[in-house]
Amino acid sequence: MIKILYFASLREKLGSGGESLELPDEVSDLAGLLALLSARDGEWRSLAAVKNLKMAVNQEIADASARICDGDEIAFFPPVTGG
Amino acid sequence: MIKILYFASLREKLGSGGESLELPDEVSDLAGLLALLSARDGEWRSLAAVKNLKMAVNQEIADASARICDGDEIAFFPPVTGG
Amino acid sequence: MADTIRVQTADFDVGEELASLTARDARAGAVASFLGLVRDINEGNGVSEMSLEHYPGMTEKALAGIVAEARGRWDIYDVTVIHRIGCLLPKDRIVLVAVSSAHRGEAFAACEFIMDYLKTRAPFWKREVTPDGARWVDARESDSTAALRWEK
Amino acid sequence: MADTIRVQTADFDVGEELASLTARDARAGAVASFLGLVRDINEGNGVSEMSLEHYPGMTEKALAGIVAEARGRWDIYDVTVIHRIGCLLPKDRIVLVAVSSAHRGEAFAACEFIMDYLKTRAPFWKREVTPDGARWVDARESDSTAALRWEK
Repeated sequence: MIKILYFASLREKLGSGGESLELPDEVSDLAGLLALLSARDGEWRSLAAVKNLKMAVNQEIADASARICDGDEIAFFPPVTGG
Repeated sequence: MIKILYFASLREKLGSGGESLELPDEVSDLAGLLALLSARDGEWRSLAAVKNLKMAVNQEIADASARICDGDEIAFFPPVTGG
Repeated sequence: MADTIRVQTADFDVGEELASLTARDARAGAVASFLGLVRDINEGNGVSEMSLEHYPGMTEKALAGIVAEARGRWDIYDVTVIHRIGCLLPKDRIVLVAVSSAHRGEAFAACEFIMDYLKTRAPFWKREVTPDGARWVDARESDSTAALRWEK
Repeated sequence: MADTIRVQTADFDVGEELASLTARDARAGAVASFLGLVRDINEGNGVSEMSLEHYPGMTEKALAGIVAEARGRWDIYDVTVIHRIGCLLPKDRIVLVAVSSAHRGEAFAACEFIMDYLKTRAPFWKREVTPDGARWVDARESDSTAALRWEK
């Protein structure tokens, strides 16, 4: 199982703040996970096309090539706007 | 009459915080005033030789060529060290 | 060297925070600080309300990482970073970054660096309410540019 | 746009001063500030006491001129400059410079500029008491260098 979190405008758009997911064997990196989620119906289709989509693995910013494995906490979110 | 002020280390060295002085006709700029004061005895002799001596005319920083006239407030002081 | 890094809904007292920052170290001659407030206008629209979302856990890690990087670059003593989350109104305080050092050049540089990195790397998101409705605030190009100059 | 420029023997309350700076203008999203403190050590010697002399009249004029120059260079809202004179002890507050603006880049630049010019152009002189006796503090080469970079 991996934990996936969605934040801010992405959370609203997807209508989900997060989920637990059994990681399929063929998914080994963020690019693979993104393809998996984008294959869902509705708003999920546009996930991979979100402009400047940011990703984190275990609370560290990561890019599409980042490896993921069982137990990881993955997050998807738009560019940050704090401060 | 002009008013002359001395500050900080210079005030201590000269033993004077200031004075009123009748401006001789032949003194028309700061260089002239400095020469006049440096012609006095004792510590005054070293006034013109003070490293990085700063001067102000009517509360504005000025250089040796600055004109001075009756009624002016002149100040001599070392480099500033506030903040 | 004891950093204060807090993410909280409550307001903070700037005077108290700066006093506690400087009380610990009598070598500190310089404190540079930045205070960010909710503006009543953004992108031409009036703002009546703002809410701040964050990524609990990652936020604190990201802030600690930014402060650690500042310590690696400048000779600084203590650092305070406080960022509010939740609902805020115009003029409310959002963020305080304060850095103490022996001299002002390092305090200023480290404070500005921490703000620039916080703006582009710490997972906070602003949503504001305007007469046209609520909207998520867009990331600013100028913030990315500001952060990039530290890469030189 | 109402600048606060004060030269005083009394201490000041940083939180109060920043609150009064920002209370006036809800456009202000950014406040950069600098707080200078008496260090307990300088040039390798312990400092037990410090006194600050100034040139009454010229000081206020010089500070107002520096703030006016900052206004000409950056788009800033309000400015506070408070500088203490008289007898001070280690850890005592000496100076506060705070600048509000819509955005942080201008607030930081203007605040640092005002400090750099204050250090080299405002007629204040520090005298400190060390175990070796009292001495007038020497002007620092690094302060002149810091001020020079704004001439570019």
